[in-house]
Amino acid sequence: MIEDIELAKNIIAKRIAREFKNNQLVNLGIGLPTMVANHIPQGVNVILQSENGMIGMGPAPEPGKENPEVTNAGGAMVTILPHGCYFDSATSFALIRGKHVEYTVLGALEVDQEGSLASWIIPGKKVPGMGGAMDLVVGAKNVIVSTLHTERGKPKILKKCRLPLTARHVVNMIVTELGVFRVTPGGLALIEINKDTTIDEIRANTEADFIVSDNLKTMEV
Amino acid sequence: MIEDIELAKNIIAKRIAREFKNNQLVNLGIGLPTMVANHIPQGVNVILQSENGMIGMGPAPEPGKENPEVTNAGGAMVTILPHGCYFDSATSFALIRGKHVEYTVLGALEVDQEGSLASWIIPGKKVPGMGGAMDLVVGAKNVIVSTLHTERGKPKILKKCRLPLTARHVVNMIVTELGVFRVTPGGLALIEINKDTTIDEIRANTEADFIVSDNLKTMEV
Amino acid sequence: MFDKIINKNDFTSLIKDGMVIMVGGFLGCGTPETLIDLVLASGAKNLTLICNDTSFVDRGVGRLVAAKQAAKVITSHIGTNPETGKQMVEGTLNVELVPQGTLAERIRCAGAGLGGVLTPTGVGTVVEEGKQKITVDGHEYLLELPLRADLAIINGSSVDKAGNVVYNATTRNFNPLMAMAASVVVVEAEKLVEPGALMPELVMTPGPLVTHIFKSEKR
Amino acid sequence: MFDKIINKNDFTSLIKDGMVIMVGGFLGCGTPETLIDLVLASGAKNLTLICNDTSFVDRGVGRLVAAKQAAKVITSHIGTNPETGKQMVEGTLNVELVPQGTLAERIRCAGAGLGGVLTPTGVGTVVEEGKQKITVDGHEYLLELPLRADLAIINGSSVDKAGNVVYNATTRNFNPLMAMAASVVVVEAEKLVEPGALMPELVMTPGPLVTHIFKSEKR
Repeated sequence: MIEDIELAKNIIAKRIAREFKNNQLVNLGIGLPTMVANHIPQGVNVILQSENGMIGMGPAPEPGKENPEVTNAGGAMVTILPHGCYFDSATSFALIRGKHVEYTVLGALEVDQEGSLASWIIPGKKVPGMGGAMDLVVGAKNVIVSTLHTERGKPKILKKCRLPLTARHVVNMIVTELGVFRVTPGGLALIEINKDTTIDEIRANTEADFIVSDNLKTMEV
Repeated sequence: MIEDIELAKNIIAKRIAREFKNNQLVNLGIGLPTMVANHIPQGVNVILQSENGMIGMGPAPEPGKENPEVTNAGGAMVTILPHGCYFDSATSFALIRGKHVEYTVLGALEVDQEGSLASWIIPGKKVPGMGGAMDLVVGAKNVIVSTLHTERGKPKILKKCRLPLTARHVVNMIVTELGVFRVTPGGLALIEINKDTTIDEIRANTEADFIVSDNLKTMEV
Repeated sequence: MFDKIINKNDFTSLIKDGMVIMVGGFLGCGTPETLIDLVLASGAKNLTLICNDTSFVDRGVGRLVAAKQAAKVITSHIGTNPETGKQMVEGTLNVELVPQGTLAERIRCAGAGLGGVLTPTGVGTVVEEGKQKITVDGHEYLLELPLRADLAIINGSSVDKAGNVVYNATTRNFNPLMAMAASVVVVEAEKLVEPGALMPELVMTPGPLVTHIFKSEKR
Repeated sequence: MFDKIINKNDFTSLIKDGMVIMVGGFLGCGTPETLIDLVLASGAKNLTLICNDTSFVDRGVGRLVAAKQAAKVITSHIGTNPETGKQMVEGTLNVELVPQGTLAERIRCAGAGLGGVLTPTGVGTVVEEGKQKITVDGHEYLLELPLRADLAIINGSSVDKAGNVVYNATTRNFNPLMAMAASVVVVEAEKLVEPGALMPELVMTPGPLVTHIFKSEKR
């Protein structure tokens, strides 16, 4: 296992960043997914969408250059790049729902071998609300769940989600610090593995059934 | 009868123009309804909507100042007034269907005592299409039909439209050169009469049943 | 000529107990803070608030929740305002959670005179409860219905006296949608200009949609 | 970096017999005339055209009708182009007339990933034939379905190399809607500029929607 959580998160973010191609429109969720932006390879021009109303989102502003009218979906002040533009919430979700966003990357409370995920409510305990997540996972062309492999020792990749769903059968890929899974019509397939773990360790920490790809690769991070 | 068609049209346009109040958003159809704009009383600021994508439409440009990027729904070059703005067709019809337009004024092939109208097709003869008319009459708060009282001697205000409808039960007011009718839940009521005609002459030239308002007024034009 | 500018008293007289109010903004960005000050000062109770999120306890629409002036909130996210969750658990606040894109479309439907819209969002989740499901071309959709309000309070970066509104950057969010979906629309103008001063292509909310203009007192 | 600019041959190679093409414009205003020249020159047949109107025989999309390249037109108005009516009467052209607001919403639905929309427009008329009627709150609506295309050709007043499009005045009309509803989107750029040269609030079509940019040869 990888005990250092910050290291684990960086492994995940780095791996996901390698997935994008030039000029793709990508939406990164709050938290771990936001870190993906820091690892996009040089020469790959990824266009970031922020569902509150912009594409071409740039990094945080330099001190003294903050503009409270330019914020991201987490409410933080950001910048806009030369190729960016602004729009209202209806247009923003038309882009999202209408399959114009190539990738959405988001976290999950639970994700399962059928590609369903739960990310917005723990009944009786925590109810942040779904925000834009339900639209994003239904609308984006590719849905990547970024998650630590376990939480307090418990697996996050389940046979079937137990919490209320964000959406069913929508996840294409799950990236953890231990490996990369693809959701296929036949079930979950482990396609990449971190060099610092083993298939047995992954099995021991995964509730879901999965096959190991014939073409299993080492996770490049 | 008023034999001079130009005079008749001017009577109609003048009367309709008196209907508007300050700051109302109004859509004028092509042809006779467009003439209404020339008769709006001084001091009344009517905001004209053109369904191809503008409000605050002004008059035709002065010679030499034409801009082919500023056109009206008839394809003619126009101008924009200082309070105007532009929008796309979805927004334009959101304004129209969403009851944000106070009055729509349009012509008709037939109009009837139930407030239905036909204006977009003569099967087998002429099929221009409905354009924006179906949305306008369903969406505007008030629908005024502007029409010559007869065409080639035949009444245009019928008991029931025979041509395919533009919409049913939507017309609020019918203005001809002979008088003004209101469509009420009880049927058609003649509320104003041109000083140069008589109720008998109107009855002779109207197929529809109508009552004469107790409060019948002379049409001010 | 347009006569749309109102003062504090005029605005306060519009606020009634139990009314449905849409409030523009996204986590406080593009929110009419001065108008919210006045709703707070009015002490109006049992409000239904329609808003993207409930912002923060000390900012934007979240302040109305914190002041316990709302009986109901229709929104997509409450995670940044602990008061919303607390009152929900205590049973004093009814929270209807709506996916953000669905919230936008439901408000748009009301403004655009549409009877509803079919969305794939929420199918197979608790969001579908009580809703009609319609299958088109083999795909299941939820029929989502229009959402309208008695009053919309929105924020405009630049507003002309005819009511045309320009929104800077990401302050746009729900403001132009809400400006179409309420019986009375009040815009808080950060900058108030004469008609003709705004580029007509930049205007996102046409003047006739705006009932009243209030000059912002934001710092 | 964005690599979206194409030449005449590139564009011509996109055109196939029988394809569904959306064409922006309103009675010729805001129409990509050079791209239409190229569709004419390609000689492609049996096209389905989706357009607000069929313009005039010698202008805009109307030229494709006059050249008999269309098998079907989905549009709201054909009155300004006698060729459309003539071919319809002769039975060589299938004309589907759609109310203008419904046409806009159907295209928007396709672009926005919506399964359909309920509109009051057309209830009680021939437009309702073959359509599902749904009653909401005691009001009848027609369920109108999405309309998408293989290719959209649109006209941009100013376009940056990232594909962001600004439309001047009334050239906007159906262009931004169509830019969301087709598999391939080609914009005819009247003015081509570098990224950063357009005000980001003025952009109506975000760059990623545009597959290719063609520099206009309009006079």
